[in-house]
Amino acid sequence: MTKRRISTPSPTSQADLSRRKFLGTSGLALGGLALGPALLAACSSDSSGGDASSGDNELWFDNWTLYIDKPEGELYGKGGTLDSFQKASGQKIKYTEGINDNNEYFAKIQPLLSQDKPIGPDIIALTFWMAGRLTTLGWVEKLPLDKIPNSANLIESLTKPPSDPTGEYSLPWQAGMAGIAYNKSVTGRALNSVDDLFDPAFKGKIGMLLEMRDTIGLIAMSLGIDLATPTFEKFQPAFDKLKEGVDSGQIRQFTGNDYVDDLEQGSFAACIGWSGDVVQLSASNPDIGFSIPESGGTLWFDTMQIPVGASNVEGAAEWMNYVYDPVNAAKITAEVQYISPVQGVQEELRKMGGDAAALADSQLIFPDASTLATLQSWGNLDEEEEALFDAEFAKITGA
Amino acid sequence: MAADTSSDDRGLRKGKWAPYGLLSPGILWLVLFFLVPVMILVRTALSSKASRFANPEFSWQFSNFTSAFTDYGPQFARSFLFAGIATVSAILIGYPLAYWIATQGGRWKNLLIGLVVVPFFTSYLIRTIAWTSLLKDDGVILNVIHAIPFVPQDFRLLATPAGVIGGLTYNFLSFMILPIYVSLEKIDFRLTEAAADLYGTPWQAFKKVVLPLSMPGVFAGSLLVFIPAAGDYLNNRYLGSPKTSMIGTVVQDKFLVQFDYPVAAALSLVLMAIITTMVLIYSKFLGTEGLAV
Amino acid sequence: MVMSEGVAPPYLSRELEQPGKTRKGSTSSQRAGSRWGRRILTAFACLVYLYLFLPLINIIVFTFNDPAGRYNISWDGFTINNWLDPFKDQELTNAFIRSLEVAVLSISIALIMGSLVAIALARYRFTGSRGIEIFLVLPLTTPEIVLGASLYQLFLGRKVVFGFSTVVIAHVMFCVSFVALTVKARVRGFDWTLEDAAMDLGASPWRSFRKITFPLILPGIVAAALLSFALSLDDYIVTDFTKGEFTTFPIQVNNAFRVSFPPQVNVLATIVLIVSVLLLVLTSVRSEKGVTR
Amino acid sequence: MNEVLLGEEGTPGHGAAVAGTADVVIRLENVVKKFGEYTAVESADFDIAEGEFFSMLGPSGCGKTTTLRMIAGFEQPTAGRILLDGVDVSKTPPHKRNVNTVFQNYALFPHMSVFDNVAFGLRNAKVPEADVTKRVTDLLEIVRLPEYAKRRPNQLSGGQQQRIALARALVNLPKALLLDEPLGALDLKLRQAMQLELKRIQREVGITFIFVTHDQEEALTMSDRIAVMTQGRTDQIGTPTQIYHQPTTAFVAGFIGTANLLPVTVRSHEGTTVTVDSRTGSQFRVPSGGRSHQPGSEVTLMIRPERLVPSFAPVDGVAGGSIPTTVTSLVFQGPVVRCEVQTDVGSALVAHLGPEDDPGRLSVGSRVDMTWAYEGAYLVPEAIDPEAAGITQSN
Repeated sequence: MTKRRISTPSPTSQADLSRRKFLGTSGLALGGLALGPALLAACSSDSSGGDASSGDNELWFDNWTLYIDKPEGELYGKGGTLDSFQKASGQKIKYTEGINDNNEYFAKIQPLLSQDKPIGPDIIALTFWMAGRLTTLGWVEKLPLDKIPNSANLIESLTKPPSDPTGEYSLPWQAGMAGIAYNKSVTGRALNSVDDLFDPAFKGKIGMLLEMRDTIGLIAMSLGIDLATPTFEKFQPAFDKLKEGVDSGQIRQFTGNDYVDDLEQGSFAACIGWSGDVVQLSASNPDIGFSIPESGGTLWFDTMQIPVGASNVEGAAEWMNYVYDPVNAAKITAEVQYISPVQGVQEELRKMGGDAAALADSQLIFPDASTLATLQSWGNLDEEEEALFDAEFAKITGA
Repeated sequence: MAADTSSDDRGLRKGKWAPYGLLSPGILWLVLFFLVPVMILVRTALSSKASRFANPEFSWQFSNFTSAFTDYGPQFARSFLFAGIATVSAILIGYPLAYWIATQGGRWKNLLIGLVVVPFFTSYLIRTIAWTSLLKDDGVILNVIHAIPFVPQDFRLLATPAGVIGGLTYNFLSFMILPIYVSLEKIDFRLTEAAADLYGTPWQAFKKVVLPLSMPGVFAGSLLVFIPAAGDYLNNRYLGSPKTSMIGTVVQDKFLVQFDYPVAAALSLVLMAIITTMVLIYSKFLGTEGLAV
Repeated sequence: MVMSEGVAPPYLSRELEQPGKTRKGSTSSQRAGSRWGRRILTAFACLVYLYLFLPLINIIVFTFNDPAGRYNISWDGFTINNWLDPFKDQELTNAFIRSLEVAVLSISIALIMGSLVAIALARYRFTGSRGIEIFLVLPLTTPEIVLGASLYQLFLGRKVVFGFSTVVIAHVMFCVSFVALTVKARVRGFDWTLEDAAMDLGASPWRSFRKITFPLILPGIVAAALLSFALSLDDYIVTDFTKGEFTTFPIQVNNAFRVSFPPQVNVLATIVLIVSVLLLVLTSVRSEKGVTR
Repeated sequence: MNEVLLGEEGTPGHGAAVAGTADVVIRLENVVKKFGEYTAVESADFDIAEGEFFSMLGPSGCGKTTTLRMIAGFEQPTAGRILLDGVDVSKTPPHKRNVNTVFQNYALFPHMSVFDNVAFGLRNAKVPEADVTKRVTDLLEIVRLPEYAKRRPNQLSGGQQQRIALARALVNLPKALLLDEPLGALDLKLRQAMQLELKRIQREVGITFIFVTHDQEEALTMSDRIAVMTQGRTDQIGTPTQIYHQPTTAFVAGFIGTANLLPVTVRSHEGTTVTVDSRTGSQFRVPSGGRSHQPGSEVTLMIRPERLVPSFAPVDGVAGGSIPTTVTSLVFQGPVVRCEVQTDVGSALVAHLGPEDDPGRLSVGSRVDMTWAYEGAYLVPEAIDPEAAGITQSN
């Protein structure tokens, strides 16, 4: 389904607990002066209260929204992966959808992790490059790989990516591609090159993603720049091209997932988009098309990591092992329609039959070797370089 | 004289401790959660960071301020330009309405002015998103505009400065109408009748009497529109484009995405300093009263 | 932004200052100049109201939309299902309730502290009152982004977890100033000898506050409460910086917009709108009664 | 002018007055009030009798309002005692004192009807509602506004509001009613009407009125006794007649009406007659006013303008004295002609000449001797600065 999602703490999330507690203890004691410190006291006790909630051997997984199978819309509903996991393992799980942007999530957890305080969740699912950043900063635990035998089922290229060369700190959750999405009723033709996005005919009707690695990555590849060993100097032409596109008014807006709407409305003639979104959109609107540009698309993946101070590493390992079983993985794929990191899912989907079986033949979920050959993943950016990339990108996007 | 003052001035008290006692909870709160944070912001703005994720170290790093100007001049300029245009538009739209309510409202005055506040009770964000729906390229409004001859086919409002300024004007219009209305309400309109005798035309009477008397309301409204408009980033997010981004966008991004706290703090402080200067000049001439709408 | 009765803060004071003078207003029709001038003005005022209400109409219309995709922005067909299940989106509903909780708690605190500050300023003369008044204005004239950013810096790296408490602290902070100034404007003209008179007539200080002072400054407090309620409910920017994992309604709507924009957003917004319009009509009818002599 | 004379002679100080003939309601014993360094009331020391209409008169800042506020309880004396019916109430808060105040701006509660305003005090005292209705209605009758019970104060005229304020205070049957410049906000005509109205109401209810004003005419019209105050001091307490004809200080002489004041030195005192020397060397014979005057002491000769007549006109009674002057101005004022003259040492005097004084014979610049009858002059037992000699008048 979609990749960048809404932050939606469930009723039992940390913030919520603290609120109840605060309301309970100080009630409506509006004593004025006493209140500031009282509120602050309530805040500071939040930090200990937060992990207490997961202390009773509960496993807490914080993920993006719409990123797991939810039978009948119920997160813990019967037959869903969360439900079946709880039944199979006896391990209670708390699943929240608290991630809606890598950087924002980082901003949220950074103050705590930099002070060696637990952030609450036992598993978080940030995108590979952010996972790499956390790994470099030493803010994630080493994974107990010996307790995750099913990791052997993973697609090899995703187990030891440049962001985690030893493969000890992160394991993939789902993967996807960024390419060109277009509305044929506006463009009048199928687009299959990055240069099409800079076609003056579409001036003011082009969208780009706020996700820097996808936008800059696609443009860089079209300029023949290799993503495996990125340096700011090497990528300067890509930034220049993007900047030119903005300055000339060619590029209308940078968006998150909301490009979907702009594309359907015709506000965007074409844009950079994510495979999963477009699969869905084209199902209801045949004018919407998606292509991996000739020069190549980006391959990204989100990972599971255990932040430092997590209280339930055992349970986390158990969960990972569970979802790397192709049978379970296939159920998730059938729902979220992204690329599964687990080998054998295609076969399992076929076994499931119906709509799920149809997905097994989708190039966007199971790209063939020739498609895969055109995809590239970003290599690691060191801290300094990344700051340069972010700052330059922010300048172009207007921030 | 002092002996009798207790009965003058509508019974104003000379307090020794009582006023400070009444003030202390509120003021203390503001000191703790407004003044102290701003001080911390000043400190951060003068700090440097060893690396991206290191904590800022205080080091009299004035370069943060210079880079705030050199790197983000356009955004500053745009913020003040857009906010300025929005303020003027709000005066042009809001004044006649306030005047109409004050002079023609009769017994419905309270209801009419209340209606001005009603949009304010729907979330600002949702109103802005509603504008994206109204203004979209194939939406109702644009279709009407495109039906007008000589309007270029690629004319649009979303993702243009006009869209952003329109959103700013709309969102803060109530802040303009209310103080103007308040100042117009204070005017004894018999004055205009007297003035009509002296100056002849109603327009002259308006210009010479009503307008000057309502200027405090216009000034207060201008501040109340200009200040939030200059620091806004939501209108740009929904109605603008990279080419219309304002300083608020930069500050938000620097804080929450790039972690460049020192420069972000410097940017905020520059914005605050400019606006505070405006406010102090304002309050020197017109007092703080008009700002409490 | 003062709702309903006596929008103008000086209203109250004027009535108290000039006993015996009836409120002007009967000859309003003679004031606006020529008949055509009045007609044009009225037409313009109607247009401004249309402008103010256009997005609201859009919001209401789209509560009946049956969107094909995830975004309730284009018209896809009529349905009343959204009204039958306004709380369908659990997260949105929870965020809405959280917003109400934040607003109620923050304004309760802010009303008490702010009113005390207002009474201190309006009732006593003391050294430093001028400084306090300017200090009170600063949080209102500081761009929200600076308020948010500075609180972010205050809480960051301290023993504080961003969430409900920090959001309430922030909301109280910007509401206190607002309440203080709004109430002060209403209390400014208050004749404190009324309290003397009450005590002189045998009322204890508490009874004279309850029977005389409080009823007379209540409209100011109510106005301040309603408006700061709206401010708190609507706040995005300051909340954005202090929320942590906590989400309020506007935050939830903004986050949701990245992946979907369900019609329930419009339904909830419309409910708030209806309630506030009802409140407005009720209070203005009540004050209309009170004003008739 | 009021006929009620309570004492032979007004002198400041205790017992000035009521002298046991009536019950004392309020007694101020050496009351002092200081605001920081500033002394608002130096020493107020007097009794007020039951049923009396007592005025405190003085220019603004003289301490009269502060004294009133101390009696009401809004201020506490820095020193001294205030006794109400013989009980020390100096530290009693206002809501526990049985005195009521009519405020300068009336201080009617704008959110209550006239009826509720008047009933406020009774309800505070938990008077049964039936009695409340009766007493409020009665009082509204007395102030002649029974049909206004349901109105709001701001629907009334200034004079009506004033009467409601009066009713609101009187309905509680206070030991004393304190009135703080209650007529100040009214225009002249209304003020004069209200003066009579106040007197009527006071006679009707028989409650002690303590009235603060800066208007000497108002005080003279209404009061049984007047305390003239200046700069925190009480200069004189007495009946209007005493205050007018026998002022004890130059200030009182000048503040009440218009006076011609001349510095003189006592030469001798025999019987009831004092002989004084003027600065010009003339000698005048003046009644002693019941005081004894030491030869050689510096005192002030006061002659009211209506007592000065030109020498060509007939003088009533025994001649008291005569001064050669030059006419500097003549102004026709209807009943009298205001004639200003200058003595040879430069002091300006004023005479109010009636038709019998034949003012037509005078013109500006003409020389005339101004004369007065023996009983037309009065000795103020206080020296004045020769510079300040001449006409003094309060307003």
